[in-house]
Amino acid sequence: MIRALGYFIEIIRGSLITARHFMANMFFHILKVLGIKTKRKGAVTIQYPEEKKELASRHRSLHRIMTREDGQPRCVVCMLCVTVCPSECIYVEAAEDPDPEIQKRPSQFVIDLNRCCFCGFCVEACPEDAIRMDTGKVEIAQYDRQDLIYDLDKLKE
Amino acid sequence: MIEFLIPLIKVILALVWLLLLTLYVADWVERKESAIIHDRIGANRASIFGLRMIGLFQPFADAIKMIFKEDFTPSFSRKFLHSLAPFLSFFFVAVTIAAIPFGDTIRIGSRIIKLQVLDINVTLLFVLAMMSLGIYGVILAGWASNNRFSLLGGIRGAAQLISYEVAFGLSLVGLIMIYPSLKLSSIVHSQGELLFGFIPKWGIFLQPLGFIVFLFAALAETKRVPFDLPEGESEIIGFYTEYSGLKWGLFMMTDGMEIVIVSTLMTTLFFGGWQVPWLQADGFHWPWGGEWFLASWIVVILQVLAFNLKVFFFCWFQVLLRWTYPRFRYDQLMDLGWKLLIPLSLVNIVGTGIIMSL
Amino acid sequence: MKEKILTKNFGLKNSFKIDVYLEKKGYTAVRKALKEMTPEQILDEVKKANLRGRGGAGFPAGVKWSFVPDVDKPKYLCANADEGEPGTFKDRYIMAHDPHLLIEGVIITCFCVGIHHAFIYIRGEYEAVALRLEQAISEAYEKGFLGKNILKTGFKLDITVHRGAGAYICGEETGLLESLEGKRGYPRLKPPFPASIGLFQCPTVINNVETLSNVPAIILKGADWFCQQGLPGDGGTRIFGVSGMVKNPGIYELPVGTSLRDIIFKHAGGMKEGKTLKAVIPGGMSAPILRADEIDLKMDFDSLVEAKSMLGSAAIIVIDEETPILEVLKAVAKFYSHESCGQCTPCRIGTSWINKIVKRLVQGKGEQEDLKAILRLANNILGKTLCPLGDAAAMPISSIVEKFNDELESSLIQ
Amino acid sequence: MIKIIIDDKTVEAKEGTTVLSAAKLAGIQIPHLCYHAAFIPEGSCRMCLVEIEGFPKLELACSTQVKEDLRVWTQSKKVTEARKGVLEFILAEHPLDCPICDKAGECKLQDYYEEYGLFESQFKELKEKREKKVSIGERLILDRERCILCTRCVRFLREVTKTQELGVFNRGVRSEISTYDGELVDNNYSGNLTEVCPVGAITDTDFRFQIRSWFLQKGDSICPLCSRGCNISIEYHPGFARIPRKKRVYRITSRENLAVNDFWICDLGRYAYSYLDENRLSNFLSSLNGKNKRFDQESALQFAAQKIKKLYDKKKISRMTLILNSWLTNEELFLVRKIFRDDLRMQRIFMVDPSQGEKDKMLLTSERSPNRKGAEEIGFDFQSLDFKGLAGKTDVLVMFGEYLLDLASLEEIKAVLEGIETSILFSSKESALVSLFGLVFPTALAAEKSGSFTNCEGKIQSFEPVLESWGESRPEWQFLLELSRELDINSNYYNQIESTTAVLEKMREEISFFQKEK
Repeated sequence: MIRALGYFIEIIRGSLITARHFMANMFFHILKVLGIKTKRKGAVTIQYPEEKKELASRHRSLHRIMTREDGQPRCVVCMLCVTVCPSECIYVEAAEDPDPEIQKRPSQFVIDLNRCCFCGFCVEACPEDAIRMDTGKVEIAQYDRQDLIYDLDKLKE
Repeated sequence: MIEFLIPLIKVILALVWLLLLTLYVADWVERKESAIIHDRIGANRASIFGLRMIGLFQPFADAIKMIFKEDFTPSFSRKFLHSLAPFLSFFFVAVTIAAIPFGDTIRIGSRIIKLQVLDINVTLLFVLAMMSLGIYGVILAGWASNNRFSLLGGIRGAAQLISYEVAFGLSLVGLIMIYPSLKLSSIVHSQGELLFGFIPKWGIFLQPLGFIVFLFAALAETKRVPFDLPEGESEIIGFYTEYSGLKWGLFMMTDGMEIVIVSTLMTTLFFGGWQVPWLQADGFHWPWGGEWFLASWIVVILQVLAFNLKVFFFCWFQVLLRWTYPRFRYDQLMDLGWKLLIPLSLVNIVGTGIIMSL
Repeated sequence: MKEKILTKNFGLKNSFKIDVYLEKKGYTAVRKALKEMTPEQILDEVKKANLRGRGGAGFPAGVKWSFVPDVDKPKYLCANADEGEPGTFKDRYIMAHDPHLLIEGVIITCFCVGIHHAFIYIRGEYEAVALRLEQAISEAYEKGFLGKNILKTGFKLDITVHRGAGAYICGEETGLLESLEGKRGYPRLKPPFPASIGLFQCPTVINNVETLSNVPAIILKGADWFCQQGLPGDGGTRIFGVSGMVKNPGIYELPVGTSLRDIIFKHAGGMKEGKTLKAVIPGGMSAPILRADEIDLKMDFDSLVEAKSMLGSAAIIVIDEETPILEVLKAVAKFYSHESCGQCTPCRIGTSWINKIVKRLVQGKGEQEDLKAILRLANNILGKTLCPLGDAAAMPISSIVEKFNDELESSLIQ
Repeated sequence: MIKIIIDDKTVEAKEGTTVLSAAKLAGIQIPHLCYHAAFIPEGSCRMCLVEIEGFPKLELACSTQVKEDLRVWTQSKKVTEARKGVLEFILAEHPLDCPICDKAGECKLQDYYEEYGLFESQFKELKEKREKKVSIGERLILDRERCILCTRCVRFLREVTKTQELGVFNRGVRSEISTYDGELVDNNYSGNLTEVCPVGAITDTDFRFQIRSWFLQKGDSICPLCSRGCNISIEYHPGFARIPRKKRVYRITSRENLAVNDFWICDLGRYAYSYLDENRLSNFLSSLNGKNKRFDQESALQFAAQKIKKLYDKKKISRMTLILNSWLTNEELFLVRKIFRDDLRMQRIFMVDPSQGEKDKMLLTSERSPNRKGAEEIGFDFQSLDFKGLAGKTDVLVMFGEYLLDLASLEEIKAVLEGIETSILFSSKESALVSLFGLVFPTALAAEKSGSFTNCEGKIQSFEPVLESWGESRPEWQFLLELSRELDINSNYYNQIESTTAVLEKMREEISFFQKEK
């Protein structure tokens, strides 16, 4: 019984904590609505579409294909990304490059973002630094699955 | 004709009030309050023509979404009972609003209209009875889903509700002894009197222990955290797992509605219902002397406002509790009900009897 | 000074003419061998004479001949006159001044082994010498020393002079065979050794011009006499070709075992005016280099092996103090990189790699690791190549880098 | 037998074998690049150097012959150091372009480097620049930078095909493989050069850049394109979960079998792999309810059996004609014999094979079908088919294969078939015949079924399916067995048979030719 009473006190203390948070935050919200600027804010969250958090430099965002100086993709179609990809979402097809120093270039380079798990293995596997995941684009949702299949032109942008 | 229309209008108004409040409490208050407790902002995106109104449209968005969601009935479930269950629980909670007095009376022309849909002699018993019947919805939902986890959830729910029903009822006995009536309107009227000439004769002051027992029991009746063992959506599987769309929405509405009903009951029984301290039919009569006369329609509005304010406060309070406490373990739940609340309520009855007989 | 064996007719007028040669008792050895001796006797005599191959490896000639199996196939003799080793010019002198000595040796060898067709594979650049040799052979045909019935003994022998196309590797015996067959001059795998499967898949004896030229003297004067000319186990004399910064460069026929210091300072007249000795390459470019303080040694196969060098073709290249050792290294590296045939990996790539490093050293862009790299690469080539060219490249290079490390280090980037 | 000790392991080898092959028999792999079992060892790569007791230097395993009590060490420090050194040399002039090299994954140089290589390059010089795309044949491309001058290609053309189109030019580090002025490698075995090359220097345009070798799966099969029966590996891509591949088979490579094809296959067999994927018939077709409608297997079998049975019951089996071809396996031909000749007592059985092609001096024979010899041994004595004469004599025509087109023109076939009540075709290809026949069964190719072929020398070679069957197609032997069940003749016999091995057992019991090999 006495123990239960002890619990009871703790229970009240608990709800006082939440109530305090509510009251304090509510106070700052009201101040904001009234147009009074305060140092502290009612919420610590970031209001996503309007405010955006800066991505860490190592963040893995949408892929891009790097190009050489002449605008051709750096990719030499070694297919190491295809090999290492755990979700089997990359499809590459080779074509002969007129430059004998390069030999191969991709005639098709397709990433199926429906399947991609953004593990970044392809970036690590690439010997030519041709694929990177540093575009900072994270809003890639589409209404149509087809729109998530990125080909070379889309990836080069 | 008009005798028929007035109750109809009262029913409609009461229902609209209940539904709107439920919608807002169950959705908007719940979301916003939890967000503010969490140092967040909460749902604020639903908009009409770009007008956001701090998320006030969110309940409607949710409701519309709920209506258009796929209504999935599992195969091998008992289709009829499966559909019946949410309606049962919804109905028995919704119907209790009929017994709640929103205010005293208003006079329109020569007609005196009570601000209460159903003013019978045993409104309190009616409320208790209807709330007890809500169990059927839970059990039926669990059983008709043909899912053993749902069934277990339903059984847990039934056991919990029945256990707390006892404490719930017993906690009110002291109150009935003090305000010797089962009529809610007269209980409220009695609370308009003053104790020692200045304290409003509210239930909370006369029955503090009864109130505490009632509070816990009522919270348990609403099946919400920390008493949400029937559902336990975050971990354990509960009685409406197999529900979706509008039917699931009805269960959610029932939950929300129970908050409102419990709040109205608390207000009515322990916090003077529509009574405003020191406000009488002709105006304020301050205990330190002096009077402030008001027109009767202003008094009625004040009373209705006071009632709403109290109800809203208790809704807020319940949501606060829900976002504060973790869930009970089932044995703790049962211990609390049977070993603490029921003995306490009995003590309360005996104590009340002793004090009254003095 | 003992009797000269090889160079005795040098200096005579028209010494290359058969008449002069006959006048000096030429072809008596052939007469003796063909008419009085059996092939076995000749073989014994040559074996006893301890005639070691003069081409560089020093393999006893008699033993080599005895390896030729008695099979039902034509046998061939190849006289290796592809004298490509830088610093070596002894065979040219023999063929230019006394071609009949070689022809006589060839005839006796062929008679001993039972060969009816001999080839003289002569270096492509020796055009005039080749013409003179061909002329001498046609003279020998005229006089009946060659042809179908030599000295009416019924022995039949033809000699063909084959001019190479200038590849150093064709001086390697199997490379020479391939070249002679009309193929790329790629050395062959050994075993099988040419003695059993050689030219056109037939048993073949391959001897250096100088080796063969020693044979008539052995037959004529006997193995014991020949042995006395040199050292025990390494008989006869050798022609030392001295080049570089000496007063009298040229060839000197001296007994095997003459001291290197004597050759340079006594016979070749010492260093040129105002020059001091820095280093000596004692046996053609493929021999490891000797420092000036290491020249007190006998010039024979075994002594030089002891001194971690080799006698090779006994071509002595004398280098003076004013010649930067880097230039020597550059010449060696460039030569072997240029002359590697490209067949086996270590030699093909190793020599060119070393050459690339040395080029960098010459440009003054060398680093400390480069010297270590040269040693490491040379060591990787050594003993792992198909033919001796790899070793021939690796040994002098690593000896230069080891022995003149200080001087080379001073040319590095500090 | 000679006993030698390799790495403390006693190995018995025949006289004349080399240390390398003796070690291979004992399961000890000695790395080698220029050595190939088919050629005289050249010893130029120096990878196979081993330590032999009594020899001061390291000796070549590929050319040293075994001698009694030879002690060989293949893993001593001296040996591995030498391998490292040699690999360092090779890699010094070899481009490190494994990621774009078609040989990567099956490159011996790559494998050895993984095992023995020095992983820190000390090569600070510039690599020699050479041409990277030299066409040395109709399909062959030479990358001179990748070439390690093992001269296997040169020796292949010198010793095997004896055409000698390639040679080594220049010397030293400037050595390079080339064809003689203006000529190209032009023989029917040029494709073997890509296999012979231990690195990615010689590639063929057919496989070049198509796929990386590690995606491919290999399956053993027999080449059905001529009666030699060369052993081949079919290399195919099983496909990714979502991305459909354009083709299944990427290349066909040869498989060592010294009794049949040594190490080689001809270019016809190598480059004709697309027949496995192109123009394939995938459905049962019937003209019963309209023009070439899809049909199901069960109805097709029932329909065929019913028509044959009707003739048989009416004792009019002589009005049925059967046309076979020798692309059928021994087992299938045997089943045909059992069902149609022994049980149904049919006489009118003919053979229509693809028309003969050119043969060459090595492997390719003039017959363009794999099993003519087997058909003869099974006991068919084939009459020549007077196809135009079939009209009027035949009510039911059952035909296997699509080679009728070599025999008669389409109009003629059409005219004859119109006069025949029921015409049934078993075909794997979508040929012009398909629309003329009343009922068409899609059948499997040799790479998709199990069975055996008897090659022109009378050697029986069994094989297992490599690829999954195409569409609804199935092997003929399964159709034949099910047809026998539908016909309900001699069912005791056929019920014992479940697989091709069971058929082979039966064949061994009944035909002496098949007994000799076990």
